[in-house]
Amino acid sequence: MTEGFQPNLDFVAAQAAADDGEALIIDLDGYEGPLHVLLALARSQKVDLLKLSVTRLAEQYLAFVHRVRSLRFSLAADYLVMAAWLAYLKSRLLLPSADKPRGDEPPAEEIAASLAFRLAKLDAMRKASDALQTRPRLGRDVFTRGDPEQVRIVGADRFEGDLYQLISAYISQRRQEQFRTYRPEVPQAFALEDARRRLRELLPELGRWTPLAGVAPVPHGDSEPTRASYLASTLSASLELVKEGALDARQMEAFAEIYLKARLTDPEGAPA
Amino acid sequence: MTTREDPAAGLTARSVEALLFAAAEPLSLADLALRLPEGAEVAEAIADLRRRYAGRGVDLVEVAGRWRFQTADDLDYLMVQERQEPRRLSRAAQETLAIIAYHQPVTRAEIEAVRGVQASRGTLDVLLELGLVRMRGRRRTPGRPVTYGTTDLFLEHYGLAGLADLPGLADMKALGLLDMNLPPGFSVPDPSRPTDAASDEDPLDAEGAEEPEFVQDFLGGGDRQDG
Amino acid sequence: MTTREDPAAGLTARSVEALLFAAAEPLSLADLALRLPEGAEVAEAIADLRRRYAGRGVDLVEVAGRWRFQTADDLDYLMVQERQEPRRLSRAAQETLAIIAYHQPVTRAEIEAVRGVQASRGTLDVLLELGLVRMRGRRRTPGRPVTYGTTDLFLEHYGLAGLADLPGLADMKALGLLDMNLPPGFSVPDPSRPTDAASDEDPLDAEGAEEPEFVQDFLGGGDRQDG
Repeated sequence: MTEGFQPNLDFVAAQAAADDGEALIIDLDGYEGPLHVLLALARSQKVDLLKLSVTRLAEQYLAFVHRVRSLRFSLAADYLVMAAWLAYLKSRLLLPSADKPRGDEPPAEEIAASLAFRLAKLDAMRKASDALQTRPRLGRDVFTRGDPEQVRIVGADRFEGDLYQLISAYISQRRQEQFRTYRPEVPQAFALEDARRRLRELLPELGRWTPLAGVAPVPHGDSEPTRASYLASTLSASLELVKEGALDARQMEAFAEIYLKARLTDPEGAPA
Repeated sequence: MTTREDPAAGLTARSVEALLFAAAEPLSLADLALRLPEGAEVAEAIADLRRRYAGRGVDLVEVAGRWRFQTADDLDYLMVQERQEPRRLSRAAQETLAIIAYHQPVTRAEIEAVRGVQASRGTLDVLLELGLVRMRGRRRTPGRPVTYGTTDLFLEHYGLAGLADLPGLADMKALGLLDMNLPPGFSVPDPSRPTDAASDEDPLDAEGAEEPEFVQDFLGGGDRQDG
Repeated sequence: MTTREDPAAGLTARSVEALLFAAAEPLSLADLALRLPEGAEVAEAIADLRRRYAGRGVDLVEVAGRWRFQTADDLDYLMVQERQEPRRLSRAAQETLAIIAYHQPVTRAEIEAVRGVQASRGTLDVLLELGLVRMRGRRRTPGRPVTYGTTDLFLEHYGLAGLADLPGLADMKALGLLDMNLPPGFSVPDPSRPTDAASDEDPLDAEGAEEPEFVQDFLGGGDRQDG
């Protein structure tokens, strides 16, 4: 419908601005867009919004755009489009109605009624918004118990999180993916020093033959050295202690379990 | 105004009173029943308590289908110490919230159609982040646009028992103002969008492809002819 | 026992009631007086409230010279309830869930490839335990890794009619989530569409009990005829 009065015009700048998503929303005397201006103007007619005179509204709007344009050189495209469109609508309303509407265009009166309805709807929503904001609000006007005893009754299967959080989580990861540098996890090793110290502390408990696997620590979390590292370091430490004469080690055959036992003749000279 | 002195009913009312006082969040009738002896008349107890608390410093109110005690709204001036300055919603966000509340489930395009402006960044997502609004699903129309609705938190925040209690809802319905099928013949001309783009168009693809050309009168088209 | 209907005293009692209710800690008479209009009879209001609350589910009690409401002692048994906090999904769990939702069927290695961190065993387990995620099958690749997907409960919780309702790239962009300059060819998979990954998957059922039939089908049929 609008194509009829829209000659070709390059409008790259506005398009770029629209892509940014922000530039086009210009705050004109507190109006967010043409429809908000129209609503403010329509209210001044002081009639039922559904019965307002669109021709008068069009005049008022054109005057408004004219005034604002003289103050502000760059007027947002939406305002100008609306102005052109209203001028066109007004002209059609003023012309004696043709025998039948041109081709695909609905009658001008219908379009005008439609605009009136849109304004009434926006008006209703603005009033509803005001009504909501003036309701007693939790945390501003009304308050729940300041020191609740925390009785909560929540189904065990209930958990928090909504779709918005889900997609936010998704996007933040996909984004990181783009800027990530590969950082292989450095394997953590069980330091030989630590293994020796630990084994020495354990000596009093190694009164009888104990398998190496039972002596080495067991990993509990992901950030710990692996089980293999624990085993290897504990074995090395035990061999050193054997050399020092504090420990006996025994293996029956290749690949069999290794057993450890504290040596009875304690170098400290404890009573045997 | 003598209340029945049925001991069982009295105990139920006392229990409900105690539970609601102690609770950290609103409780439903089912929540309450769960913690009371079988067969307890929870709804009656609530009605009884509402009567007792009417006009007092503390009210028993229904929010999002659940019950909670809250301070009487006319005493708000006393509550300076408790008041937390809630994040102020922009005018655009407030309007968007109202449109979602009254029209849900509603698509982004429909919100924009009512407001006549494209929703800027920070309107819908602020509401989503605050947990007042949620994505509900997709409209079963071509393009399957995501639909939005309000959350229980919205109702709790504004002290509404349910969506039916939205102020002015019945009047608007009667006037047909909540109809999303806007009458044909008028749509806000939007320079960033092809006017013919049906709602099944993916807005991303719609951009850039074919721009509506317009308003020669206002910007003066002659200069460009050379190109 | 009729309470005086002095309006000023009534307002003071209401105010004290509201203040004590909303306060995070017990308040002394001096605290209360400070927050009330000059000359308010705080002590009288307290006495009045004590009478009103006598024998109810909530008591007004004095602790160390300060006043507070607390639930009646004899109703203690109602308060001993396991405190089931809503299960909060950890950030890692939330992220893992999101990847499974969009990339299903997906293997553990693939999840880790997107996240860039090793998925800790706990994370997937939590999601499996909550019933949000299930094992779908095994990828027909060496090692036959288990593939994961989401469950009906997942759809239910997020209010989705089906996987096709997950917000797509256009929706994310509309919400301003994709404002950063993305690399060309960035896409968000649509998990409702069959992909290579899905067709490259054996159902879990193919193992165990079903195994013999599966083998028979595979070896027994037409394959041999060419020999």
